Amino acid sequence: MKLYEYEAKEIASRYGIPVPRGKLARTPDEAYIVASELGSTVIKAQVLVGGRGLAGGVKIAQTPWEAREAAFKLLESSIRGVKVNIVLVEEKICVSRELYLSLTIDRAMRKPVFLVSEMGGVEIEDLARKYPGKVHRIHVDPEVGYSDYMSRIALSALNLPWSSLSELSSIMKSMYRIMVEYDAELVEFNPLAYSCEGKLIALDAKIIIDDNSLPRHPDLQELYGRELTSYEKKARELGFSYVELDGDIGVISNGAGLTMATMDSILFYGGKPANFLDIGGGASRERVREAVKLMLNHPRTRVLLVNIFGGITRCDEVALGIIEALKEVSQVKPIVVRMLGTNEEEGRRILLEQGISVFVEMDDAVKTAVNLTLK
Amino acid sequence: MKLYEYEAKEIASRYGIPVPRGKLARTPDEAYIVASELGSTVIKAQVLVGGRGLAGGVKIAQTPWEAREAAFKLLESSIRGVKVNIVLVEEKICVSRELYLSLTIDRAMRKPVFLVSEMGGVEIEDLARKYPGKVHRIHVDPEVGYSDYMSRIALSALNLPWSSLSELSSIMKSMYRIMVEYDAELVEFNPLAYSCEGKLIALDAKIIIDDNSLPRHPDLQELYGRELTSYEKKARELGFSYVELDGDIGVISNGAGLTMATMDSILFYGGKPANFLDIGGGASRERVREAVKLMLNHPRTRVLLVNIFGGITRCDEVALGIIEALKEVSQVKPIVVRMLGTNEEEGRRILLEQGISVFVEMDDAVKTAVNLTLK
Amino acid sequence: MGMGILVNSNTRVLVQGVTGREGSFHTKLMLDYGTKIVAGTSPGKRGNYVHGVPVYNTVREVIAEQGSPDASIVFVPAKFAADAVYEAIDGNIKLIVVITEGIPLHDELKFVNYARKRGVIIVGPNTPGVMTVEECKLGIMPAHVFRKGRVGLVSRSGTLTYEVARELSKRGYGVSTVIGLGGDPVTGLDFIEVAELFFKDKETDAIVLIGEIGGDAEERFAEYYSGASSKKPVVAYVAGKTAPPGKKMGHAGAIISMGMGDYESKKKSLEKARIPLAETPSQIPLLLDELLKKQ
Amino acid sequence: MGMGILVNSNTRVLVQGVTGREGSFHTKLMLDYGTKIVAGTSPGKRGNYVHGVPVYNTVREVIAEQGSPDASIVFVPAKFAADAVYEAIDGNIKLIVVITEGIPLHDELKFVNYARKRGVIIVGPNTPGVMTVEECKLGIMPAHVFRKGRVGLVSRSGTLTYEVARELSKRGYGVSTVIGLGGDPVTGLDFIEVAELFFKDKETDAIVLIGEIGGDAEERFAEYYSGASSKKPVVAYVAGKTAPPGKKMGHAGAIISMGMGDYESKKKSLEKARIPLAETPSQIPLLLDELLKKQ
Repeated sequence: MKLYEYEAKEIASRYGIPVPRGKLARTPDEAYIVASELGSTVIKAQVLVGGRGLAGGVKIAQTPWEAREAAFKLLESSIRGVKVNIVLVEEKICVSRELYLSLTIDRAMRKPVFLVSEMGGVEIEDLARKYPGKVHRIHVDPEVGYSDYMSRIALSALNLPWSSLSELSSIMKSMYRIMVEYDAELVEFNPLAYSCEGKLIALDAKIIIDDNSLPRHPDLQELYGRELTSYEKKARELGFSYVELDGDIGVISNGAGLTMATMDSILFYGGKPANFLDIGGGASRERVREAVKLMLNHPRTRVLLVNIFGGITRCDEVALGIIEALKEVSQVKPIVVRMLGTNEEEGRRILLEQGISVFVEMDDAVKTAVNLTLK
Repeated sequence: MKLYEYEAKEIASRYGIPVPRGKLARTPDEAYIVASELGSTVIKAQVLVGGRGLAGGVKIAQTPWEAREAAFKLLESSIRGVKVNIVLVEEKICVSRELYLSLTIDRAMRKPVFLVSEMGGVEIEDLARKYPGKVHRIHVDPEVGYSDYMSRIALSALNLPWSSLSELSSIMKSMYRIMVEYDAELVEFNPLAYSCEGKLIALDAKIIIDDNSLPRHPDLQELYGRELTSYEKKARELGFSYVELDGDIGVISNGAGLTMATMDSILFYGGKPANFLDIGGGASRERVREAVKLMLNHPRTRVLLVNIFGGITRCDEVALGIIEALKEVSQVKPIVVRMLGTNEEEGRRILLEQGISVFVEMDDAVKTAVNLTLK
Repeated sequence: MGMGILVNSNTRVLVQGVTGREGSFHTKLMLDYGTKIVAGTSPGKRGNYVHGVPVYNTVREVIAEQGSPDASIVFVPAKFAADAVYEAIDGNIKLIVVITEGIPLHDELKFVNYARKRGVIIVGPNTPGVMTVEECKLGIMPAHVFRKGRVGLVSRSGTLTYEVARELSKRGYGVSTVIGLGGDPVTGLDFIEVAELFFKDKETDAIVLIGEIGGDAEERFAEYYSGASSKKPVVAYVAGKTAPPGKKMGHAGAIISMGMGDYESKKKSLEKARIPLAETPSQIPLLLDELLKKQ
Repeated sequence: MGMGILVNSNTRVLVQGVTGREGSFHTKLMLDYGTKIVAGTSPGKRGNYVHGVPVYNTVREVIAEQGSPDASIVFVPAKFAADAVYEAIDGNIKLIVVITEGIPLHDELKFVNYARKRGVIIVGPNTPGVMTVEECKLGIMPAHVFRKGRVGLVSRSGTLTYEVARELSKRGYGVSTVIGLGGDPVTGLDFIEVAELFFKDKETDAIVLIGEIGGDAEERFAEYYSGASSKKPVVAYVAGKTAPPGKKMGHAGAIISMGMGDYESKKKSLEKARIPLAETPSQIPLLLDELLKKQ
């Protein structure tokens, strides 16, 4: 789960990491008031989508009036389809150099890793692609944690003077503490400014929390799902993994891999999936019913494809769920079912009784669903 | 550095470990007041020496008057030579079983280890000697820390009901936190009571802090050395390792091993060392001077033996220190010097000029010193 | 006897969390498959039996009374799973299969590192497990879709693996050992390590690798494969071609991987290593046909 | 060339804390002895030279510009020593000699465990170091008292070791390699591990073990020695016979060791293992005479 910039900065600040002075504003007038106290300001749209800068979500203001004007424009706008409801009004920092500093997880090494580059302000993916030699990695053993020598390596990589060492060391130490205490999978400052006064200050901040750890962070768990569409929210409430796509074949499957493979096969045979919906392992008939209802009611769904490989999941439960859903939904859309595995005979019988035939082969089911949309 | 029982219990209590209600008393009247609030009480002399129970340092009182009486007696007494200045007055707990639970360092495994026994109330050394099978060890990897399964093993070893698991687990978790956060080398509850009401409660508590870590615990460092004799205190202030013994040959040497070997040789040749004084590595002339003055002024010293193997320590500095000390000390006691290693020629020359001859062989020096005391 | 990798018919197995719903259910299925389950643990349940398997409170008790198990399978809920893994590692069990889903990332990081340093192999977390066909099943996969044969199957996915196993069976291919690496961003084993085991295994002729988007495990494998001196034929399938960038598809994570992790990156890497890439599960046996014919 | 244990004339050495008083002084002495010191580190001092040794800010810089050192010696003050050790371990240096005295126990516990799990050997902390006579000195011992010879010397003490080396020299014995385990309660190596190295070393005929009261390292060695199949003669000396119980004699610690740790316990254990125990340092060569004559 991604946090808003202002939330990430609040946390950073609480851990002693310098951030620009600033406040949130929900109206242009609030922005005016905040800016009156700060002088030159930067007005930043608070949205959870990436690429905000390029999309015009950051504006500079010399006066409170300009800040009001900037906030007005931002609060009327949308960034990549997301309405801007809040802006962050911050003092404008005089920046000497823009640096990159993050702490994330290296899957290959199975360790947290500091990524450090003297070329900040660019997205790390672009940076790594274009200037791989400019991105330095400093791995942290999760059993040992942060050790001060890491900041000395980072200092060299950032080309900072030795007088900045204690500042940098304290920032990196805090980043590691934030990662561990918040169960973060990313703590990123991009850019980290080396200011005209020679101080380090986090101009932007991004924190992503590991979803699996949310149960032990009740305060964060409450925030969960706020960036989702209404369908995504509903699916989430029902406990499904769900992602909106732009095709017309609704997909219900079990297991992330099989669900993606189903989507990929749809594409392979010339169709377009409307969504990713993984009912997970061992879904009950009620959960299947809700998944089927959700998808049948979705305006984009023209055909529904159910592809179940029963391991823990029982085919008879799935069949009963489908039947119940069909009774409760008024809209008539074709439904293609492929089921295999635990209790498949019973499942097939239940569906056949209601006139629904069941495919054995995934390819046959996918082709049938695609053909229905091409009609 | 060992903490007082009441200090250890304060810490334990702050970490959520149950201890009996109680308060300190410095006078019999204070003991009376505390006991008036508690009913039946236990009055415990607060001293840092071991074996307090056997030495009569713990008394039971049914009434405040009895508590006053017990406190009076204890506050007049000495335990193993140490005057009792404070007593701890605690509610008397109804005990069903006395258990042993500690967390210490296993040098061989290089890991913290929980020692667990259902036979509490006995010193662990005796317990381990007499009933080795009754002491269970649960090692903790210092990189991983405490994990809950350890409390399940301990529960079995202590023969406690499963209903005590969460209490025990919380105690053990806190013990580990105390060890790490206080840099302790021992956290011991002996006995840990299983009360008549079926609760776990620490009747006695012992915490020993690692001396090397004191610089990062300024509050604890202040307490350091309070159990020392005045000579020990003085030596400590000068930065020497120093221990009082009961012989008559003062020993000054460098390195703990060589200092002990010097003492042992004195014994081997029929003498008795008065002390252990290790000036450490690279001692300056000032430090040597203070060490020599300290020992010459000590009433028990009849002969002073200086045994230096110069590595980092320079023999000329040692010689100058000895000469300076002799000028400042009025008492005339024989001094036997053996010096070897870095700048030994210069050192020998300096001492010879003042009429002090220098031995080359340790055995010769020791024998000479012993013979001087036998005269 | 003694075929396949990691487990065989002699492997003595402990089930941690044996009395739970999942633990008990799959203990039955594993026993039915012939897996040698010697004990289970469940705090406070000592003295009980689950499908004839004796239950103990702690791993230490199991070792004292049944001897050291060779492997453990963990069904303990996410909140308590790390503790169970530490108990197994500290009990010197050298292979631990962690079925549990939803374990916090930093818990996984810590115990995976701890295990690796102590020479303990962790399969998972969030894995269907490992099975050497007709010898030992240490997992939750539906056994009947796996025919015995000479293809090593290694996968980041669960149900998709069963689908692939079935496609293989249909076309006459069988499986020597199947290993689910686990769906979480951090896992005990990776493709390279498992492939190395398969390369050495006399019962395995070829490998089917089932990847998915997210992370760079497939890219790293491709690079390793290009440089490997002694190797066997590999066919790959990667799920997630249609997944939109930036979204998390279930567990298929979005953790930064420096420009790697999307389908195109994986495809390019695998092609560069001359590893045939199937577009649907059903294509996998066809690619195997071609590849093995060539040899 | 290539004689002795742990180090030899080819060992490429890094000095951490090279610009400090002790670090710089002993760099000179080690260079004089012939030790191959390739670099030193000292934060912010890059570009300087200490007795001709180039100084770098970090171990990473050293590796990049001088290649990986084989060993490191740490002179960094106690407060920063753990950090230096982690820097060396994470830099893949396989032998680290920690001279520093006064490092907090729990810091030592953590880095010693970390090192052991990663296959890194730590000598110390609080050690005079290790020296293979006339080949490589990685420590602060006064070299001139050590004659080259065939006795392996292993000790928990500093100056006492020099005393013993001198007694050996006087009676015609020389030393192959001398190792100070370190005076702290927790050290990277113990008597058993060092003895095993000496047992395998072709340049060593006998071992002199110098112990002291506190802990149970001597007892454990005695037990190991009784059961060891291939071994060499050992003579022991244990300091602290006159130390009163319960008091800490310098670093000779008072940490609980379950009834072990005093002189009598060590004496009994060594005698049981038929290891001759000298009463003074000067007796050691005499006991060696007897022991080697018997053979």
